[in-house]
Formats: sequence, structure tokens, C-alpha cells
Amino acid sequence: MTWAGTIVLDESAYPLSVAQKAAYALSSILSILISRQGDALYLVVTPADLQNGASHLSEAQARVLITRSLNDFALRQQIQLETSGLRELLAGVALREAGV
Amino acid sequence: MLRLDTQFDIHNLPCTRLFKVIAPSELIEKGTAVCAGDASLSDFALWLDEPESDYSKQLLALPVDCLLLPTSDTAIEGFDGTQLVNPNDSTIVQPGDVIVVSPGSRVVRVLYRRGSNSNLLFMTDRCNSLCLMCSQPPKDIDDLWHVEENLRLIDLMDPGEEQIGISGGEPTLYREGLLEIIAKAKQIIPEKPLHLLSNGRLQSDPTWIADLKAVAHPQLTWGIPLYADNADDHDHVVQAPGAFSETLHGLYNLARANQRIEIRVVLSKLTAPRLPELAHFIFRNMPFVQHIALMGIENMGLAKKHYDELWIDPLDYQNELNQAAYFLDVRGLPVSVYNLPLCVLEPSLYPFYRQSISDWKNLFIEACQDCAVVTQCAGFFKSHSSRWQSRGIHPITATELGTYARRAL
Amino acid sequence: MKLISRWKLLIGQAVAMLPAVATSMAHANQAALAGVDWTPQTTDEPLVFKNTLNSVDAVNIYAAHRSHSSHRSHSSHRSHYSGSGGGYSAPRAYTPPPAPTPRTTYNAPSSSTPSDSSSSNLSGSTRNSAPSTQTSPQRVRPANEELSLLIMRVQMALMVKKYYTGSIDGLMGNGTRGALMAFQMDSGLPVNGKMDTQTLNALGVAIP
Amino acid sequence: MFKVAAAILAREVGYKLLPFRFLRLDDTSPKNLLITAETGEYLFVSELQLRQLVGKQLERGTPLYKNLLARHFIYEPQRHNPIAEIAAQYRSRKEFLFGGPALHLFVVTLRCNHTCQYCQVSRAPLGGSGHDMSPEHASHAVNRLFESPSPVLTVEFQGGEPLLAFDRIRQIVEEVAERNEHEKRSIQFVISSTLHHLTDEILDFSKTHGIQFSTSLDGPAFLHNANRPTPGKDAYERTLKGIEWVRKRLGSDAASALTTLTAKSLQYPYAIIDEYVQQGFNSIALRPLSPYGFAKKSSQRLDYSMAEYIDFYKTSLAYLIRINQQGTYLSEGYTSLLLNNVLTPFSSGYVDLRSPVGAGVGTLLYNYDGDVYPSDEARMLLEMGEDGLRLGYVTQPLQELLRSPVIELLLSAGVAEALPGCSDCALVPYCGADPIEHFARQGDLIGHRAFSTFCQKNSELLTHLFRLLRDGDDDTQRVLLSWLARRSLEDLPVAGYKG
Repeated sequence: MTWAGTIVLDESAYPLSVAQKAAYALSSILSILISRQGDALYLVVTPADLQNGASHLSEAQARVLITRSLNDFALRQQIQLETSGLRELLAGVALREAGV
Repeated sequence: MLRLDTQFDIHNLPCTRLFKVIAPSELIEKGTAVCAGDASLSDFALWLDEPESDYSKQLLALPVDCLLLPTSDTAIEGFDGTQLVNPNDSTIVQPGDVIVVSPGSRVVRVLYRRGSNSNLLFMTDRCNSLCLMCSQPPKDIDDLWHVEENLRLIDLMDPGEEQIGISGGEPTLYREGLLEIIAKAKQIIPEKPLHLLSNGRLQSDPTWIADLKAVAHPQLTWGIPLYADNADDHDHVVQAPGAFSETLHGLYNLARANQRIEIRVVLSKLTAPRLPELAHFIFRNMPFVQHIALMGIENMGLAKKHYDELWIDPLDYQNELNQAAYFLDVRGLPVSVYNLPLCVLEPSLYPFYRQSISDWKNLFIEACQDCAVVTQCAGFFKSHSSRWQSRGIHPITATELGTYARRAL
Repeated sequence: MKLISRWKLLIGQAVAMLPAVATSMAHANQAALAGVDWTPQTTDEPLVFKNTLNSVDAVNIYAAHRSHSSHRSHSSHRSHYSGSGGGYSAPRAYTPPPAPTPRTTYNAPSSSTPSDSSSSNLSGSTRNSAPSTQTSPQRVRPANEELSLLIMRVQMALMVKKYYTGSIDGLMGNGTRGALMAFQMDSGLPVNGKMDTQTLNALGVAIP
Repeated sequence: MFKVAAAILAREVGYKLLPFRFLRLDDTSPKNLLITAETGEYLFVSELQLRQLVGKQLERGTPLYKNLLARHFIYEPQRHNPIAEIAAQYRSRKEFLFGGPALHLFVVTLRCNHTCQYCQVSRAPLGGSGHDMSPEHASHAVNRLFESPSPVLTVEFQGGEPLLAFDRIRQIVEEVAERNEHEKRSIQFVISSTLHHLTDEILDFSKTHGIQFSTSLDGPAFLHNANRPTPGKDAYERTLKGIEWVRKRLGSDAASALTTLTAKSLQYPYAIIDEYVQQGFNSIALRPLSPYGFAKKSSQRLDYSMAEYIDFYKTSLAYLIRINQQGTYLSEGYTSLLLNNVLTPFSSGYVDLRSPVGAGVGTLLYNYDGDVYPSDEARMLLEMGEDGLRLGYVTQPLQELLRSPVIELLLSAGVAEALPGCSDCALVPYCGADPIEHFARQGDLIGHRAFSTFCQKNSELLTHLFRLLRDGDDDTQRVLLSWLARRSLEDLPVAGYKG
């Protein structure tokens, strides 16, 4: 019982990187193909091939999951944008070669 | 409960002097070696408790600068140095002690008491913080002379392994003098552990690192107060904006200089609620500290003025204390609980309990008369008053004692 | 180990290496850092914490934490247990100070100004305005002063033992020497009138 | 002059974010989001709190606000710059980077008397020739060992069955001990052995040099003997006899054991744990089968899914916690390591939970034939017919070996913070990078996290522990802490602040 659904995203709200990360994170259960048309991202979603015949997600469940994942990665990107540079700086300071 | 000062009649004292009190028998036996450092006969106050004896009279020829006559009302003839006679309390000053006397005053202060574990090098009355619970509020005066006095005091101490405190005020305000004192202590009394109380703020200057490494005292511990895991709360307690940040930098610089560090937390209504979080902060950010002392508040000085802001019944923070102490203990950071009466303590905290209030400073109250553990209890500060008394104060029965003893295993 | 530079670079670039996602963060970096002084002081050597939980056997940590995919030794984990659950590792050795250092009530000597007192004859010398961090050298007492003090102590000891009634003057005169010889004779010591070790010991006069 | 106006203290101060990550624990707790800071500090928060945190809507002075400040999730630019503390935490967590390879594995022979189906190591028959390390190669390897700047070194002997080449062990230990007289490193010797070939001579020598023994005990006799066939079908009895002997001669701490889990083992969590209790061990290591060596080939019969292992682990952990609460001290080794990473700012040093990768950087393996590998696993891939993860030859200086393209390759896939799927994962401060396992399982050093058993295992185990730390009662916390601190449960009457 398979299905295919499409989710359309406004790229100003969900940049390509966010869509890609969500697709990556969900790839063990969902197969998501991303394409771009104008300012919109098209996510074509189908259930992933499951080896052990585990039950597939319904399309509705998948939409909930994808939406949540997209929002999470968007939030992560916001955190990263605000703190970008700090991570590199911290690593640089912390790992300074004190005589090593 | 022996005080550190009393009054004598003082004869013929030209200027402020430090004297090492010595009995003739000890002078025979040890000579100037009774002092850890450089000393001559002129530094001694000869203790003559039978001044009328022939023997005593013959000793007047000794070139000591001072006689101390604990049993006599009057000075004796035939000695032209300083004489201390007619003490108000003849038990305060004893042979072995180092005293200071000044012209125009009857006061004799004991700067060093033989055999005591709470001797102190007092550095200054000045301070750069103004802690809400400060037991002795700072004074904005020039008292650099303490440095010279302490350097001399080190020479006149007994050799031996008892701990010496260095305190103030804020001792690091006289940085050069402090370093000189630590260096001298290392040279003259290396066997005595030093315990130095400082707020750690000035050590945020990294040039301390090289200086402390150069001195390299083998047994120096810094006692640094930290009252919160965040700047707002800490700065409020010490009434100094920026203090938290400076103290953290100071702690790190001390660690870089390989110093031994003790964190000291005075327990109050301001510090108790986040005590577990503070313990967490210490473990995560400064696991290099050797010891964490969690201390009951002393109702002295400014603390009295800030009663409403500070007072919390110790019964009401036993849970936080328990959480903090075991958090640190499990993670290998040694903890002690000081300055609380045993009867208000959660029994599980007994392994961390120290009988901490120095003998000249503590007292027991009426409720303690029937208590089974008075001998193991820190009791109360001398300044204790009913306003600062926990509702949990009660005599511990022999049965209850069993509960504590089991915990102490 | 030049590898460290390489690791730093890699950790620093902790931006996901997803295909096609490598957006340049350079611009954002500067925006985020602007206005904040994050530049560490050059003297700030990074600290490394020592493990407080197993400082005793930290030596064997690598043996203990060997890859689980191969045989690995648990010995360091266990080195503080006895075989059947006896003694476990204790917390780091520490003897708490017996008491917090108390604060004495102390005031400046009342009748002299601080500067007077600091230049008083406490140590016989005036304090330098810029004190050095080195300790002042020990005063070297002339040998004759040492000797004089020793003689005084001997005179006092002889006086206590009723051999001497003269003055405590630190001079080895005939009176003192005679008292010494009498004491030596009574004590069964060689009678030489000298302050030798045997005699000083018998008098209870310790020499450093 | 010291008085501080309240207005100054209370001045408006804004906060900024520090790098952090979050993870949904997907459960019913009101605090079902785990947030972790760059150096491993963590907090549980609600969805709303996370939104407020990022949206700068947090109210100043609240407990949550102070917790976030103190744990370096946020900072106040005008109040305190926490970079020194964060840098110290960071450096402490990555301390293993500063020493060079510390773990040196010597494969002195491939010969073995066992014919274990799952054996991850290739082996040669007992009497086989040409499968022992030569004395020359051994001497070269000792030189490599001392070329590492690490002040702490572990020398581990492996096989095959290393005791079958005891002469080589003797040579290496003596050479190391002699050189260490001026090198003054802290060196620990370990022999990984079945203990079937112990002799008085071996034990005497081990006593002299403080050598420790690590053996395998897979459970009670029926499991152990099924997993580890020998001609006499007496592997269990002989190993137990060996353990007893080592304990008697070298002390009770000189022998440790770990468990290999086959599909059959997964049915007997209680029996395996009971066996360790009965044999007086204080630690057990419940490790899943590795994807290497022979184990990969016979996976049809022996292997199991990671999900099955994780179920087994949870059952075992619950049982272990129960028996610990009842007074028997037995910790699970991997759990203790994870707890160290979660609950302390210190590096566990454990090779598989390192980022950058532990292989090569922290470990070197000298094979019987003179080849040098970055890890045990890399050698097994070669024995399986894979090629290319060899660093070089034992005659090359260490610097040269560490400049090998293989090291470059491992590093490029060996920094978890930079790996896809890991870089956004809130568990990355506690986890590691294992490019060799990913290569073995997925044929690619980086691999895909969604299909990675390494990722599945560590993220599910860590999540399980985080839930226990959040929700577990005082007695559960006490057991976990007793493992972390290696202290008796009686020593911990109170768990203390949960953190």
C-alpha cells in the first residue's frame, strides 16, 4: 500500500538546506525528492523501501513528521546563524597548541 | 574561648614593638631557636612569674628588651627596658606567644598564639567588595604597615606544622607585600600550611600567574568565595558589579599558576536556593578546586544590618545543602560543612560536618546543656543571638546520636 | 603533531557537509561577532581539567577504554575494588582544614600613625617604597654574638642548678668556667670547663 | 564609596545565544527536549521554552535563565564573557588530541586453539607457521611506541592467542621496560587471551612487569562453549581456571573479562549477568558483535539487528540496576563510559567515542607481518580481503606513518561535529566518529547516519540514559553514579543534585 505526496515550500521560509537536512534525517522511512521551481521547493514524498516489511507510514503521518522536521531544522539554522563563528572561534581558542 | 587581647600596665615603651614571650627555662633550652626566623634577645619579653626571687633578679641583666610579669602589680627596679605588669586577664598572654604593644595604650594583642591552629597574618582592613554579610566591614585607610608587621611576625613564630591564615580585608590589595609575605613564609616557616582568604578579583590580572609560580609556596591554599553560578546573584551578594567575572578569571589564573584553591560559600537566603546549581557550576567549570566549604553565616558586622535579606533558617536549606554536597562528593570534589550547630543538620550530611568554629570564637547556649554531642559540635559564634537561631536547635539525645554516628561510618 | 591544525580546521568547519548545502558562512560570522570582544587574551593559556573521578588510576585510562570491538582490559576500572566487592575507590585524598580561618578583630596600634609604625624598629630597617618579592635576607649575626648568647644560656642553666650566682653577662669568665667544671664533676663528665656537646646536653641547652 | 546603586546592578542586559543543539526525546514528559551545549552541558526543556530561548523572549532572572547562563547556552555580553570556561571544557573533552597515539596493539601471532564462528580476527591453526611476529619487527614496533609523545602508553598483546607466542611478548615487554628506564612514561601491559595456555613461567613474568589479563567470558558454560568451540569442548572450564589462576597469583584485579554476544546470547541476559556476579567480577561489557572479520561472513547464523541488541541492552541494564540496588556491585562498561561523557567535563579517552576519530590518531596496531594499521578493525578489513587502510610498515618512523593518506582519509570522515546527520545532533558532544565501522558496514567512510548501526546504537543508548537521568528515581540515579564514580552504593546514601 504505497502512496506519493507532494509538499510545496516557500523557499524564503524553508531554505533548500533545511529541506535537504529534513530529507536526510527521514531517509530511513521516507524517500523525499526535492526540486525547485521559482521561489518554491517541491518535495515529492514516498515511503522508503523497508527491508523487514515494517508497516509504512500513512501519508498524513508523513506530513506531520516532515513538517515537524522542517520546523526543527529551520530552528537549528536560526541558532546556527546567530552563533556562527563562535563554534570555530571556541575550537580555535580551546585547541591552541600550548607547546604541543 | 580565649580572647586575643587584654590590658597590661605598660612601662617605658618607646615605640610600637613585637615581642616573643619566653620563659627562662625555654630560653636556656632553645635560645633564639624558639623563633622560626631571625631573632635576637632584644626581641624577647621575658616571662617572670616569680619576679621577687633571686634567680629572677639575676636575670635582669639579660639584654632582653621587655619583661612580662604576669603576677605582679608593679614594675621592678633595676631593669631599664619595657615592662608589662598587672594584666587584666593573666591567661591571655602565655609563653611562646607573640604580642604587639604600642605607646599610649594599655592593650596587649596576641598576634601569634602558641599551639593554636587559627593564627592569622592580618593584611589590611581595606577591601574592594562590600559583601552583604561581611563580619567585619572594610575601612578605607592606609594600613600598609601590616605588611612589615607580618614579615616580622613570621620570624617570631614557633617552628611547627600548624596552619597559618592570611586574611583581611582583601589581602591582594597589597600585592607586593603579600607576595613578599608568602615568599618569606616559604623560607622561614615552610612546614606551616598557609590558608589565604581572598575574593580572587584582582587575580584576574594574568601577571599574577608568573609571580605566584615564582614564589611557588608548597602549601598555600587560596580560599575564594563564590556565591552563585551567575553574575547577577554573585555581584549582588558582594555588592560589586563585575566581581563575578573578575573572580572567575582570577580562579582560572590561580589554576594556571598551579595554586591550590578552596571555594567558600556562605549560606544565606541569597545563596541557599541555587546551591545545587552552584555545585554543578563548580564541577563543570572548575573541577580543579581542592575543596568546597559550605558555611553557616556569622551574625556579625554588616550581616546584622541585612538580616531580612540574609536570614534563612538552616532547617530550610538542608535539602539544597544535601543535594549540593552529595553532587560534589560523588564527583570527587571534597566538601565540608562549617559553622552550623549539629542539631539542625540533616543526618546524611554528617560525613561532611566539621567542628569548625575556632575555640576562642564559639559558644554553647542553654539548650545545649543536655546535648549528647556538644563535644563534636561547632556550636555557635560568640556573636550568636536569638534572632539568628534556628527553630531546630535542640539537645541531641543518645538515640539520635546513633543516627548520626551510623552516617559517619 | 601538525595534525592538530587539521583537526581544528575540521571542527571549525562544523557546518554540515551535506551535498550542495555548503553555504558560505563567512559573512554571517563577522556579523555575529561584531560588537563583541571575543578575542581571548594571548596570555590566557587554555586550561585542561584533570578527571576528579578516577585521578588515582587515570594512568590506565587507555587500557580501560580500549575499543570494545576487541578484547579490552577492564582492569583499571576495577583496580580499586577487591574481587568480591570490598574496598571501592575513595574520593580524592583530602584532609579538610580543621577550621575556617577566623577573622580577628584587629586595629592599628592606636597611638602611632601607620607610617610611624611601619618605620618603627620592628625589623630595624625602613621599608622600601617598592618592596621586592624576595624575602629580606636573614640578618647574619656576628659569631661573637652567637657565642655570647650561648654563654648566657649556660650561665642561666648553671644558675638554675645552683652552680652559678654571678651575672648573666655572656662572658666566659673564671666564675662561669669554675661553675661549669663543678657541674661537670658532679655529673661524671670530663672536667674541662668547656661547653662541649656532652655538657650542653646535660645542662639542657640545645644547640641548633 | 563601596555602595552600589541597585539601578546599576539591575540595568537592562540582553542575552545572546551560544552554539547549542536540540533533540526531541519524543515522550510524554513536559520537558521532552534535550538541549546540549557545545561542550556537553545539557538541560531538559519544553517546546515552549526552546522557542522562547531562541526567540530572545526568556525572562531574565528566572531559574531557567540562570541555568542557561551557567551552562553556557547563552551569555550576556555586558556582564561576563565565558570563553575561558568554555574553552577549558572544550579542551578537557578533547584532551586526547594532545598526546599522540597512546594505545599500541601488538598482534604477536595469528595462531589460536579456538574456532569461534564469529571471530572477528582471522586465525591460523595451532601448529601453523609464518603467522608469528618476527623479533626484528617487534623491536621496530617498540621504537614506534616510544616515538609517540604520549606520557601514558598502553601496550596490548593480541592474537590469535598471544600466549602461543609468549617469547615475543617477553622480548617486547623487556625491551619496553628497559627503554622506559630513561623514558619514564607510564606504561601498562595487557594481554588479551583465552587464558588456556597459562604457565607458571608466564605468571611469574607477568607479576614482575605488572601485566594484566583481559579475557572473554560469554556467560555460563552452555553459552560460552557454544560460542567458543575447542576440540575438547572445554573452553569455559579452561578460561575459568585461568581466571582463578591469574587472580591467585597476580591479585583479584589482574583479570578482567568481557562478553561477546551472539544471537543466542540475546536470549539469556539474566544468565550472563548472573555468571559475572558468580565469578566475582565488578564490571561486565555487553558489546554487540562487530561487523568485522569472520563475524561478518557468518552473520546469517550469529548476527542480529541493532534493534534486537538495544532491547537486550535495556533489559540487561534494568536487571543490572536492580541487582546493584540489592547490594551487588556490577557495572556495565559501555554505560559507564557514556555516563562519563554525559555527566562530566572530562574525556573518557575511549577510542570509539572520540571525535576526531580514535583510530590511528590514538591507536596503532602492529600486525604479525610488520604492517601497521590505525586500529584493530582496520586490520580485520584487510584480512577480509579489503585493502587500503594500512598506514605503512613497522620500519617507517611514526611521523611518516601518521602522514599516511589513510590518516588523511580517516580524518576527513572522522570529525563527528562536521559529519552530515551528526553536526545537528544534540548527542554529538558525547559520541564519536567511527569511519572504519561505517566503511565496513556501508562501504563508505562517512556513511549515512539514517542507516548507520553505529549511530543507532549510540543514539538509542544515550537517549535511554538521558531518560533515566531525567526520570529515574533516586535509587536508579545512585546506581548510575556509583558506576561513574566507581564507589560503593553505600557511599552514596543520597544521589545529590541531578544536574
